[in-house]
Amino acid sequence: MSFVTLVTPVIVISLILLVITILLSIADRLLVTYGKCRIVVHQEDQEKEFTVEGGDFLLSALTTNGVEITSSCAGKASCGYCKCRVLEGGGQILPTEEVFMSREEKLSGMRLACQVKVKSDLDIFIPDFLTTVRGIVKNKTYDTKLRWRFIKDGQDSLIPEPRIIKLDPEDETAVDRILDEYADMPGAAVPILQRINSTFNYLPEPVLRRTAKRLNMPMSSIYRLATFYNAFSLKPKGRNVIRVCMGTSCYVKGGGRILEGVQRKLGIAVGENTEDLNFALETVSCIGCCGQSPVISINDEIYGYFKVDMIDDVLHTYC
Amino acid sequence: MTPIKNRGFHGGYRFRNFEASPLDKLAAAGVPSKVTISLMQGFSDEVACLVQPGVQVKAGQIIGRDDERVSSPVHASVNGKVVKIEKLEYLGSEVAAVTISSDGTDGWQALQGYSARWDSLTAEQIETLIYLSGASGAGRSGIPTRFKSSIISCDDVEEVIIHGVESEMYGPLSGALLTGDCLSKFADGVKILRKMLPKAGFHVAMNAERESLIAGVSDALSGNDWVEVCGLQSRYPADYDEVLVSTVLGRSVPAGHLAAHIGVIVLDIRDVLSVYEAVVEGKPVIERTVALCGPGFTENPHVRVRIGTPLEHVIGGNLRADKAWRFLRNSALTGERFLEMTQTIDRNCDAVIAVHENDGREMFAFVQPGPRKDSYTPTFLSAILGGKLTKRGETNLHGEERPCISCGFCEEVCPAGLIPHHLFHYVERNIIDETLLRFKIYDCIDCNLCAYVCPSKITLGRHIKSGKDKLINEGLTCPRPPFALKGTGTQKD
Amino acid sequence: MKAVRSLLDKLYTVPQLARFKPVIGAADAILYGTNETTHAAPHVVDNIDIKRYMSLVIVALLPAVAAAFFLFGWRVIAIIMVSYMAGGAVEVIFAIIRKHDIHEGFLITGLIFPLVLPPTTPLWVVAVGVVFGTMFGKEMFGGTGRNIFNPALVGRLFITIAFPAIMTMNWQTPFASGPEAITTATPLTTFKSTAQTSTINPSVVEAGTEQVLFTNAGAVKKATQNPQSEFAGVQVYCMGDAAYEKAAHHRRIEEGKASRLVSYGDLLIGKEPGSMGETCRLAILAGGLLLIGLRVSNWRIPVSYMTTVFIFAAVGSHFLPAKIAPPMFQVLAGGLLFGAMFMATDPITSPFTKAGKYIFGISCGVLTVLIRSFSGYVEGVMFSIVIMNAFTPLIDQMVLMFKYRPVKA
Amino acid sequence: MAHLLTLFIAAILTHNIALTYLLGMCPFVSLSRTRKTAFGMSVAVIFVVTLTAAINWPIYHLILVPTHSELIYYIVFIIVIAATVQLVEMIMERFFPPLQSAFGIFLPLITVNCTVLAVSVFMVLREYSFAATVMFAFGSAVGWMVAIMIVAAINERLALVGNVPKGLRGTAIIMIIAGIIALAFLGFGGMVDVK
Amino acid sequence: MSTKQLFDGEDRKILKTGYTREHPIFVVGLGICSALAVSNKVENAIAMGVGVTFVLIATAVIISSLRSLIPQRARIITYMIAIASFVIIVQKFLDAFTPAISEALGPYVALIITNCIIMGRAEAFYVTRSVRHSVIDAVGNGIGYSYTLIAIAAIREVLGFGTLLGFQVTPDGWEKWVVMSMAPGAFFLLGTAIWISRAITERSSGEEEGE
Repeated sequence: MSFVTLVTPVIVISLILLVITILLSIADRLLVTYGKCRIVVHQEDQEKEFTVEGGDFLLSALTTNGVEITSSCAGKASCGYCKCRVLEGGGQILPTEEVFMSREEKLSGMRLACQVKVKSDLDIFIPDFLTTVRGIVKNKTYDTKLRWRFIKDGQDSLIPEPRIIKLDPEDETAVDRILDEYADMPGAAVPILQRINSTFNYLPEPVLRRTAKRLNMPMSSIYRLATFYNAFSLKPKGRNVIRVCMGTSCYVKGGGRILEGVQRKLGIAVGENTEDLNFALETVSCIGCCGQSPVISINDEIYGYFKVDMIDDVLHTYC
Repeated sequence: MTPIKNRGFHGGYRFRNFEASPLDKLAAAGVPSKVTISLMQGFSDEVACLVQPGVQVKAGQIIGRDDERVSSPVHASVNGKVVKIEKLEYLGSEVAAVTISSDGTDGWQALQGYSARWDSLTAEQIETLIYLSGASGAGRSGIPTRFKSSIISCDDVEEVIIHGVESEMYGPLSGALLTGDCLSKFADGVKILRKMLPKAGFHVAMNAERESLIAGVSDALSGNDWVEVCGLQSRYPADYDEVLVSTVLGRSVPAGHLAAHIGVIVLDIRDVLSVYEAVVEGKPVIERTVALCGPGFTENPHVRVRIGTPLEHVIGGNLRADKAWRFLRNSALTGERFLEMTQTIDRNCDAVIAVHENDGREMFAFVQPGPRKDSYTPTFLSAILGGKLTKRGETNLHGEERPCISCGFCEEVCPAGLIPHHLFHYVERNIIDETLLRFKIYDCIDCNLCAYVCPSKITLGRHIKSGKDKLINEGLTCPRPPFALKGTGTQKD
Repeated sequence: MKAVRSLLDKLYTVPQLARFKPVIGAADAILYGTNETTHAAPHVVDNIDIKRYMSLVIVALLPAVAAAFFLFGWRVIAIIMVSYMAGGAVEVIFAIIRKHDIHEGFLITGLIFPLVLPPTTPLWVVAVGVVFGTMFGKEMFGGTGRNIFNPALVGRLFITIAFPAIMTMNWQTPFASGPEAITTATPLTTFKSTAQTSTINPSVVEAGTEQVLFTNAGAVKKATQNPQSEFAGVQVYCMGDAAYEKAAHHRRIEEGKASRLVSYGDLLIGKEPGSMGETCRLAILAGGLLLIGLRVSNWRIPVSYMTTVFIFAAVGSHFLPAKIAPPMFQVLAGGLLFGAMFMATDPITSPFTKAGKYIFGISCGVLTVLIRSFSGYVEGVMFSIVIMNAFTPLIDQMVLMFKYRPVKA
Repeated sequence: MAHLLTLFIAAILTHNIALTYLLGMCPFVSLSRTRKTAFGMSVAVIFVVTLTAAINWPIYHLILVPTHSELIYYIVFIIVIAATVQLVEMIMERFFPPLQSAFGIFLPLITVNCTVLAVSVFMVLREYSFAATVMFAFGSAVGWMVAIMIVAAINERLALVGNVPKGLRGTAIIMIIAGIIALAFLGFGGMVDVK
Repeated sequence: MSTKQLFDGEDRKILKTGYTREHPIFVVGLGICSALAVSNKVENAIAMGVGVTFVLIATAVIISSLRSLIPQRARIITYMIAIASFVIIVQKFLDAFTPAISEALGPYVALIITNCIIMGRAEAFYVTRSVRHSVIDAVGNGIGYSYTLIAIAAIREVLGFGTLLGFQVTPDGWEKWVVMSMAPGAFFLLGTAIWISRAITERSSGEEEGE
């Protein structure tokens, strides 16, 4: 291989690069001029403001300015994770984004950050990571279309609801006590959560936030733990868990009617709690007492040969 | 005399030879011991009650009236005493109903100012009579009078269509309604209406197959160039307002509009007879002619029934006991079920249908030739043997629900030119947006024929209806006419 | 019958059989019909259901099956059995896993699929094809009514591409059995190979020509009337009886040198080799017309399909006789009639709009003639129908786009 | 001329870049959910593929070949493609804003679309003339459009009627659909050739 | 220094994500073109897998070490130049040592440049993370990509050619499934593979198929 065969390609490519660079920079100078654009970001409970050079995509403008936003495809409009709400500026929604948006989302100005070009001043709202994860967990899929639930009339549940509930001092000390107890133990997240769960009967969000801060763990990791174990509940859960067996034999012998009766009695659906948090209602597919069917269980107590008219008596013992 | 037209419409289906169709025979059901009269009759709003429990009332006495809202007065239909007033369910809403126990007498109180020589009456007098008799609540949009309580005013009426097309599987026969002197009463009724609505053109649309009847009506109305008599194919749903307007007048009713919005009033034969009775005989609407159809009855006459009569009285002993029956109001395709025998006949009721509640299983049902089975496709013997066999009307589903196979039957029969299965897919998948508007979901006239013919047993009609409801929830309502009610100044659909 | 009833009732309650509920349910529904009644309006419904709808297609296919049995013998029954069993197994497995009822659509797939196979197809290939077709063509989309492609054709296409040697080289002559009955040629193949080696429709048969092929009687007349034609030693092939009659009794053509390449009469009654169900065209026509008469299948697609093939072939064979076979032959040969009558008309996989149906039929016709004439494959019906199946949603959406203007909300 | 037409048809039917060469699959999968995106993307692809092939041909034959630098043609091609896309986008944005919002938004996604580079590479491997290159590029892009439009329409239909098993939704069912279409397109085999 | 420190939990997690939770083909849906096109024979698949892994690693090294130097706007072009240069090396290497495979792969080697996996990982990971993590991620993704390719190729080769790595493995009477060596076979197999992998992950995370 001669010297020339190696050098000429290098020279050629440098020349081509040079030409292209000149061309592009001329074009850049002449064609695209948006000037400075101010971006206001509302996120969780904070607000951020910065100025960027126009012409770039919102996603990269955000990441370079230290605003975290989830994205896994890095700007190819194929994952749909980088959703944010553009309150002002941003222009029309693009066909590439529509796939990921429900009707309400479109109406409420939801956009994909990777598709919005910064051409003017922008005012955007970024939902917090937790909401996103919750949506994913709730729907058990990564269907980005369904990630956010909306209340009616185009109002999303993200802004108006004062979700950042402050802990009252009493609870705060309770949490701190638990956290202090495990302060020196590494990897104690799960036992801490267990303790919190048994103290509060569920995992309140502000407590989780506090825990995350104290343990110096990202909220997402805590959240992953909290949703992984069935024993943890993110919603307040009734003190007495009623489980109605819907296994084959119980169902045949009237489990459905019993469930209906309990639902009517308590006024709640399966998976819900009574307002006073006294009862939670669940169904199970088999308790293992098919011989006594139909069966319901309350906490760990099992009631066999159950009849609809027994509901009142049994529930009263737990009131 | 205007020539008979035989204009059809796209789609539709001819129901032929269902067993126990009503006969051309008129009977009276007698006075019931107790009637319950709802204070909302037909399309109107609920009217204010004018009586208290314990009061003696006479048949024909007005017991409910509200001149400021879309309504017509409601009358006591029997002589007797008001027993109670309570809220009852009526067409899906809670409405006050007056229960009157009858003293068994037959008479009724005539309206003031009626005259057997109706041509001596002024238009105003006729309007008053029609309003007070309650006949102004007839049809889907009512007969306009000068009172505030109708949807349009008399001057806005351009055309009046009076129909007796008999397109339903089970329904009243115009032949039975126009027996004897009823024919001349009918003709006079039309003339009375004409006097009241002098600018309107009149069209009487009859079943084209009843040639003698058409000839009779034409004779009775001959010499009047403002009325034309036409024969229509009796394909379901030929008697829907939207379809009548387009077949008879060649105009179309825009989606979400009533025929009245474009200046057309659609009435049926009984409404015209009520007008005659009110003006000439002073008789308010206290009776209705109801056809007893279906194999559940031992015989199938038309009976004259007091309004508010409970179903059990109407049926009387006229019921076969060998099977379970389902009683339907007005129509086998769109009507509701009578859930209890105490439910009553209202002004809008024109047929009580008893069909076999067939939850029995049939061996190899799907390969049987089916000489007595009706089908849109000529796949049963009955279609080949044609008119010789009567068909069974029963509530069996005749098959399991399956995914749509796009066979296109629903599109072929749809009188509104929609593609029902396409709309159904959107509604089923809960895709409720502009697309549904684009495919004209609001053009659907709820005739339910698509659900009738569907081999996959999909209840297309109900899905489309729920699609409309969901659309309204989404805020995508049908473009409504810019039309304020005469009476209230508010819009009403 | 009581015994069957009580047996079924008992089966429902056996917990071990809970998984197989779809199977029991299907048997129950077929034996006894339904006991369900309408819930709300319409209270009375049409008597036709999917079972009857589908079974009518089977009835319409029976003439073709009977003809196949008559022409090719017991093997036909064996192939149909294998198809039903293997495909049925897939259907049942999916029904159990996905917990839906067993749908009747399979009854048709299981019968149409064997009918488009050569009678010599090995049984394991039949099984592979039907399993693939049912699974990839139908179940993966969600079962009957939700599929995009005709499952029978997908299966047939798959084994055609996968096992070209088996699927295109072995055909059986009707009414014959044994090894000598195996032939490599169907009428379409014969035309293609003869057309390559012959002079086609010459107006002058020049001396030294070895083979000529006349595609119609008119060409024979023209050539024989030309005084310069030299027929000595020329092998004359004729398409159709009319041309053959003219050539065989013509004084200028040597005795025994004229032969009939294909007889349209034989094609019609099924005496030419071909796939099992597609050979007896009369039986297919009978079945197809029955379906159209019963409104189970729509006339628009078969009519536009066959008309297009006829017109396109008529024009094409006039200009390019060496490539494009004459129209009558195109319509009768191969699987065209069967495809047009039973497969292109499948309502699920063809457009539901009227204009779409015409577009579908016409495109199928054009593609069929193109593929038959120019591609490496001899038969184009199944390719064209599957290609158009793929285009079906697009056609429908385009038609709807023009028919319904968008609404601004 | 006839040759060019054959080349064009071959690039659509027998040598379809998506169905035979299996190229351009990433956007094929992600943008075939609705016809709107599929159409926008394919129009952009047609434009860019044809344009870049037309630019790359002279660069290869007039610069790289004379200087014996064929070795680096990948780099040159990809740079040219990236730069062209960027330039086109800028020009569009400046002068044709409506076009930009309809098709221009797909341009950034095209840079990583293998179709664009593949067409230029095929041009080198098959030694096409300039006219043939343009025709082949145009045909390939149209072929890609045909494929993605079919799949997009099928996807829309499936969204309405389909009941695809959960694991199959998305990429997998698109693969199956594309497979069946590819199977059917094999029927054109032998009709025309790209050579 | 013990092995544990050399290769800690974080590293292992990154490595594992590459071929499990963020499997480039099954989960993220990247690099499908080449997975389809070159999986007709195992040897091609191996060559391609190794090639892609090499380019991934090299790109990871270059980009993550230069990440602070790369100007924002010229990012993509820089990646491409880097990737393209490595691809040329791979191409020359294949040309020199395994000309048959090089011939079989044809333009698909060049198309590694536009392989979405590399661009995607570069954009999403390498540009923000340390060299060490980037390399581990590259290896993880390379493994995920390669084993998928090889597995699919094995099935296609056995069914389509009756061989495995060129050796006859099927009995003599075996009828070759020609379709498996063609494009449709690739589509069907990859589709099914994605289906199976998703079904397995869904089953393992305790989800039932809902309707």
